[in-house]
Amino acid sequence: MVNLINSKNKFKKVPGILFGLLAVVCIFSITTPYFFTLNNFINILEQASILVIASFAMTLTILLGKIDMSIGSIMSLTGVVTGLMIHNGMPVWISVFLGVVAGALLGMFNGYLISYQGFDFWIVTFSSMGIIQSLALVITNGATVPGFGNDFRFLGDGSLFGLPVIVLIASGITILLVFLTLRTTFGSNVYSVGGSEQISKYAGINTEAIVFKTYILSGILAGIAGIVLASKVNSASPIAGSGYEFDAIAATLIGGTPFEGGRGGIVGTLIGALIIAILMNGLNLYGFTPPIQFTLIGFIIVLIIIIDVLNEKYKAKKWGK
Amino acid sequence: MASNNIKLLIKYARFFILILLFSGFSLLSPHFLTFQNQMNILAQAALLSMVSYGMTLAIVTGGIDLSMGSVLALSSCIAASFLKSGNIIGGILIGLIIGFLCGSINGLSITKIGLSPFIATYGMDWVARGLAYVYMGGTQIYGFSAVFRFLGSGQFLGVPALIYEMAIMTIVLVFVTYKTIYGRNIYATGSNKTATRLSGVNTDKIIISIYSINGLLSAIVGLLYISRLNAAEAVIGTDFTLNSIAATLIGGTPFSGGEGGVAQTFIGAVIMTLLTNGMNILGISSYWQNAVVGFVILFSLFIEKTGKVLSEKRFESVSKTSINA
Amino acid sequence: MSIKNDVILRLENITKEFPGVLALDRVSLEVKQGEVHVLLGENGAGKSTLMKILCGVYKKDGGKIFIDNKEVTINGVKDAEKLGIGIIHQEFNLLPFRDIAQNIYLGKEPRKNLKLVDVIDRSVMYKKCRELLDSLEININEYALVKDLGVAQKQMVEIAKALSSEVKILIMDEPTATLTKNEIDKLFNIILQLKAKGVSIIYISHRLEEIKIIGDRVTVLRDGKYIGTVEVCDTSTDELVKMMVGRKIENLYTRTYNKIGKEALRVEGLTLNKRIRDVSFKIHEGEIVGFYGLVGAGRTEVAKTVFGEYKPDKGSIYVFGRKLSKLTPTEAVKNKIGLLPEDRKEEGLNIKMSVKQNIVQASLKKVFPSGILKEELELEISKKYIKELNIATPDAHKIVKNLSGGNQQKVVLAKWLLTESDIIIFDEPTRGIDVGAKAEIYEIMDELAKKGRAIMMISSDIKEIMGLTDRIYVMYQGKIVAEFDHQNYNQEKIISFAIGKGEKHG
Amino acid sequence: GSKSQQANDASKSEKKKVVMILKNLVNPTWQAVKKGGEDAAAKLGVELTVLAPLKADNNEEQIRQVEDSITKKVDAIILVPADTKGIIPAVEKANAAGIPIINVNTKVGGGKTETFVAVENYDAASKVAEALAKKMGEKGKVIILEGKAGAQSAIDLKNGAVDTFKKYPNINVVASQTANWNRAEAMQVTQNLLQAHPDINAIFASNDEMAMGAVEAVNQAGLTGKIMIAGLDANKDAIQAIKEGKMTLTCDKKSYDQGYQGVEAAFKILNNEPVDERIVVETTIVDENNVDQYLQQ
Ligand SMILES: Nc1ncnc2c1ncn2[C@@H]1O[C@H](COP(=O)(O)OP(=O)(O)OP(=O)(O)O)[C@@H](O)[C@H]1O
Ligand SMILES: Nc1ncnc2c1ncn2[C@@H]1O[C@H](COP(=O)(O)OP(=O)(O)OP(=O)(O)O)[C@@H](O)[C@H]1O
Ligand SMILES: [Mg+2]
Ligand SMILES: [Mg+2]
Repeated sequence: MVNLINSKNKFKKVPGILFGLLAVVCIFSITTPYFFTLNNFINILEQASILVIASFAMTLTILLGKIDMSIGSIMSLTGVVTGLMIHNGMPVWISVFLGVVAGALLGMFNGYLISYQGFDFWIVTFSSMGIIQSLALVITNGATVPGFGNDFRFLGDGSLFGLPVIVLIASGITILLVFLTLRTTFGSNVYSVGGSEQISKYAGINTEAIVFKTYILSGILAGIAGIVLASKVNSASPIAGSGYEFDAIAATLIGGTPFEGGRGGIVGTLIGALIIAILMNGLNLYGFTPPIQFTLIGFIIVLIIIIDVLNEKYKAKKWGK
Repeated sequence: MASNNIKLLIKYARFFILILLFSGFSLLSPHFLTFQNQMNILAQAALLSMVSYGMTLAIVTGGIDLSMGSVLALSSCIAASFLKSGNIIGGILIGLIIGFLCGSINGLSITKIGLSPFIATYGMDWVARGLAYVYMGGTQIYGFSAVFRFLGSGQFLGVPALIYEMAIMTIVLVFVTYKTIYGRNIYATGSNKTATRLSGVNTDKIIISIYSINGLLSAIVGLLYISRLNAAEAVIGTDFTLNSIAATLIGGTPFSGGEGGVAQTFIGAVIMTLLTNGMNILGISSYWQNAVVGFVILFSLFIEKTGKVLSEKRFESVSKTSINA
Repeated sequence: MSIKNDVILRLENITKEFPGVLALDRVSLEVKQGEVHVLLGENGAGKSTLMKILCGVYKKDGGKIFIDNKEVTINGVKDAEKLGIGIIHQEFNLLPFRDIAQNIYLGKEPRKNLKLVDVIDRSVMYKKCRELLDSLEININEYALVKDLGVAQKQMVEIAKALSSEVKILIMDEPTATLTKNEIDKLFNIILQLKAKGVSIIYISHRLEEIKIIGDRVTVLRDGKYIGTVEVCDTSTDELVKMMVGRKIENLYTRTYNKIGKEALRVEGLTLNKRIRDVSFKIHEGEIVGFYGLVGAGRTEVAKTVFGEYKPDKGSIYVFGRKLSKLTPTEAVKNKIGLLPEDRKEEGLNIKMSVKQNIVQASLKKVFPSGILKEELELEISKKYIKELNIATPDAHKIVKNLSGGNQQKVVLAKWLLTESDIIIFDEPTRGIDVGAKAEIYEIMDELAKKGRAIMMISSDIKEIMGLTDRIYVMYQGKIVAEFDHQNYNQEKIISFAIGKGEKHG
Repeated sequence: GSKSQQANDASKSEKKKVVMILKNLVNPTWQAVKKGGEDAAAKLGVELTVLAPLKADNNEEQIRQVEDSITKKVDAIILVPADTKGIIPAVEKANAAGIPIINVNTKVGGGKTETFVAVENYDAASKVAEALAKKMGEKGKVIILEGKAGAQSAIDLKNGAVDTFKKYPNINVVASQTANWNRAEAMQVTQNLLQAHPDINAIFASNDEMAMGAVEAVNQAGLTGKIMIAGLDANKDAIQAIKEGKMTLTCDKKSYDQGYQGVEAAFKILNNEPVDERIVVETTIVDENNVDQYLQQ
């Protein structure tokens, strides 16, 4: 029986998947000589950063009990938009800003149709995924936007205080989002709407506005991810972001935010994204070819989740549910 | 009368879009409305629609199956090596068994372990694809016997074999889902699993069987696919997953489960194929194709919503008069 | 208890229409300051709808609302809150994965004074929450997640939620449906305190005996129409019932005690990881056996374990002397056991599906002879039950979601009647159901017993369980602590066993 | 402990560690490059690891693999970039780490590379288009099947073909659509295009996979022999199809040689032997004249 009288049940908020992360780290540390080094950890963080930001975009919408399938396309489009503007002589910071605005607008498009028109979120974001992808291809005529100057590259490739800027950006966003989701009314409302839209409505929360704003935020985050990606690879391909939506969903689910929404959160997703990045890093260090990597990643993801699910079941059983 | 029309409009919104597209393309291009081209469209829709039926079944039960494309690849690659050695029956059987097994594993990990369908099938997607790569080692198997090739590229009475196969599959699945106990239980499970289980239905069995059927469908489509193309390799079928989700959504089966169905998905698959065909014929840049599909989906949402609003208005005024009377 | 005579709230000619239903037809209502105004009516009479209009959840189609004699417009929940209207909804409105404080202050969290974003002042929130819970004598940790609470605890949290802001008018839509005696007493105390402070309370309940205890005046609705308002002290229960259902209900509890047949169900030593311990009992043909206990005593667990939904750690179940080897709901249904679960919407119904589809769900073989659907048969069978059970629905194709609670319960009942089960388990069959429908359900249960069916009835309503059963098992903390025969029913004794105070016997 | 372990590894194995990063491993071309590389490595005593992005042709993943290889302190990297421009940051990192880069197949657009084992897609496509144009008698209507929209090699191949056809005033490119490198899609697109343009003379496919899709479509339309079909890669089934007269020509990009020469160049560089800045691998057009020679291989 849960002690309902005087448990502060705070420790329960540590996502169980943390153990999955530790397990993966341990295994790779023991079996590959190059894994457990400071350099490699920085390397992993750097590699995870973009996925982390993209996954946050996904997590917010999943917390709402919805989804955003258009994240990858938004990444491609914002990267391309920013890149084209830089090449057309716009100052870098304005281009970056406008790229983020583009992300926000696309998020707004999704959010408007879902919240104010009441359309199904799967269908809307799935459609916009195709539409936005097409836009990116059309405005570049399919070609990659070539390299940039050093000021733009600083975002994705520079370093500050000995740390990659990209890691600092991802960390900053993480802290902001943790604060936003756990300490502000907006964040609380996101969880509530995810828990039940009707209950939230009955509590006087403007659920439409919350959904709308969350999709804008998701668009902004996807936009940032796309821009940072363009900076990191020093070019903007119109298909750069495709496929990220599935990795982002995987990171979110591994991190313990279920599709039903209303629970889980940013920290779990951070861990989920790190697990994915570490897996890819470790398997590269082993030198496995893609066929083997494919098989192993599938197995490991499922294994981690199975352990997590069984652990939950065990806990539930212990408490007599 | 008018209210009936509007109700019909909502119910068949997707169908009207199909007709709209059909008439549009017919007007825009003289090459569209030929017997040959219509046969083309249906034959092209065949494989997509069959995979989409599986996706639809998973979605109706409240799940999703992201592994269909990869299971298709794995089963048909392994089958191909048998087919190549001349053992047609054996090859087909092996392919079906592998598909079925992959699907059953999905179903078991969803029901018995309690994984979310997304994760279970996402994992299977990686694994099956990986195994297909490992098995093929980057090679291709090509050149099958004429008998086997008939399945995917033959013609009978001037109509491609694929169209017959699609017709049979559609009829069987429509019948099973709308007319049998099993079908009823699929919908019940999707609409409320607990209540259905508490009505004495073994919902785990329903879900396992659905994913197993999906595996089987993937394998069938895989076999037809390699028969049609006369070659098998590990990459095949990657687009099927997203396209089948698109066909299901265009058809109007919602992700919430318990609603929609195979017949709607048939319309969805035909709309998708028609779009590509029409755009190819009109020479519209391939860059636009995704956008057009997206806009068509959104457009159908608007039609549906407008229809609903209109019909509710009518409904209300009708009920008002009846209450006052 | 002084009731001031100022009218604080006046509703005039409120009208509300849903597609196909005129839920409220020019309903008027006057509530005085500091009174407990009971709203009475059958299921679907429009009580909840009227209250939802008052608290801003629904928009009215016509009519006016006056507060303190000034006309007000209520366009949303926030408007109602500003006017001092609070509500405890009929259904739980708690988010399972958020903690108590977060639920209580949902949408009105204390904020820190920051310009840029609204930051929740957590320390204030949890402190205020603790104080609120203490003032209501609710002994739960403010950090506990709602999903870990029992039904009664949830209801108390709902009450705290309604009282967390200053209210002048408090609406309680069936607050006692899930409470037991103790908590009901606690609730009534709270109501008295509020009254003393001049708060007006609109109280909805299907438990007529409560009206006498707590109510001042009663307004009755029927079919969305206003019937009348009366003083509680001048009106007998029979008169109220007549106003409600438009006829007199002669005898609420119909029960013809039959000759008891052979043993239908025997349960031996059932144990389920700490929730139920060593439970053994028997039910015979033609017998209605009651299970009484506090909420959380484990009655539902017993029912669901017998039905195969939970896997027991120990114990065996015998149906007509035959031991069940496999315990799953499918097996249970095969062995002709039926279960009306306590949570209709989550466990009893496919609310997205139609009335007819729900009715036939547990006996699909009947409408799918040789596995293929016969639509005429399905329609015919469901029409028969709609008529027999008096289910208020325009037709058999209607989606169950849009039926009222009582009618939904009848659909579940129809489902199990159709299976012709030998053993039927009723878990809280009349929770939230009006007297008229209750009487009908009792009649059906009696009918079933007459036909020799064995019935297990779980109820928290001591009157109904005593009025209807042959025997009662009392449960306390997962164990059967006493057994009574209907000849020696004694309300006090039964309750004292249920709260763990009964002397050791039985 | 990892430092000393590394030292041990180094002293134990004299073998040089070389990593080869390909665009993907799902296409026979890259499998052949891999095979060539492995054979060379076996012969020269080089420890070769072959990596490729899991998402085929994913540029960012390739960058990660370069980064991971730097972490692993390999001695040389053989790189086939998925994106000419997008790979530059990784090349620069390798430069900074002092790891030599041997560029193969697709040109790296910046940074320092030791050598380029060159088979430019653009050039190969031009060569195929040229040969096709000759066979068409320098006149007629052509359809182009492109690779995946937005992918570097798709763009290069398409441009190579388009620019070449432009040189012939009587050759008309009537349609150009993507079929995503994919046989099934190529078949479908070809079927559709044949409806609008039943009078075409030739199809240029950016790889043999798509060419084979076109072969199937043309075959089903009963137009085999009436429409010329050209592809690239010299896959086995394409060669078979040329032999059977279903396909007109393809281009042997000597994938095996690319891999082999890449490793050979790496070996030389690591032993401080000189290598040319550009190692040209001659491509060959395969058509009915030399197909038998290929069939024997
Ligand atoms: N959202 C809705 N959509 C359609 N019909 C509705 C809706 N809410 C209520 N109704 C209908 O309005 C009528 C009044 O319902 P209401 O819930 O107000 O009854 P009630 O008196 O509270 O009944 P109960 O005692 O069962 O709670 C019923 O016929 C019900 O089916
Ligand atoms: N140990 C526990 N941990 C969490 N929740 C509990 C625990 N014990 C009881 N509960 C809660 O109490 C509620 C009632 O329990 P149960 O269903 O066993 O009681 P019951 O005797 O059937 O009462 P009723 O049928 O009147 O609800 C359940 O919803 C459950 O969530
Ligand atoms: Mg009500
Ligand atoms: Mg209970």
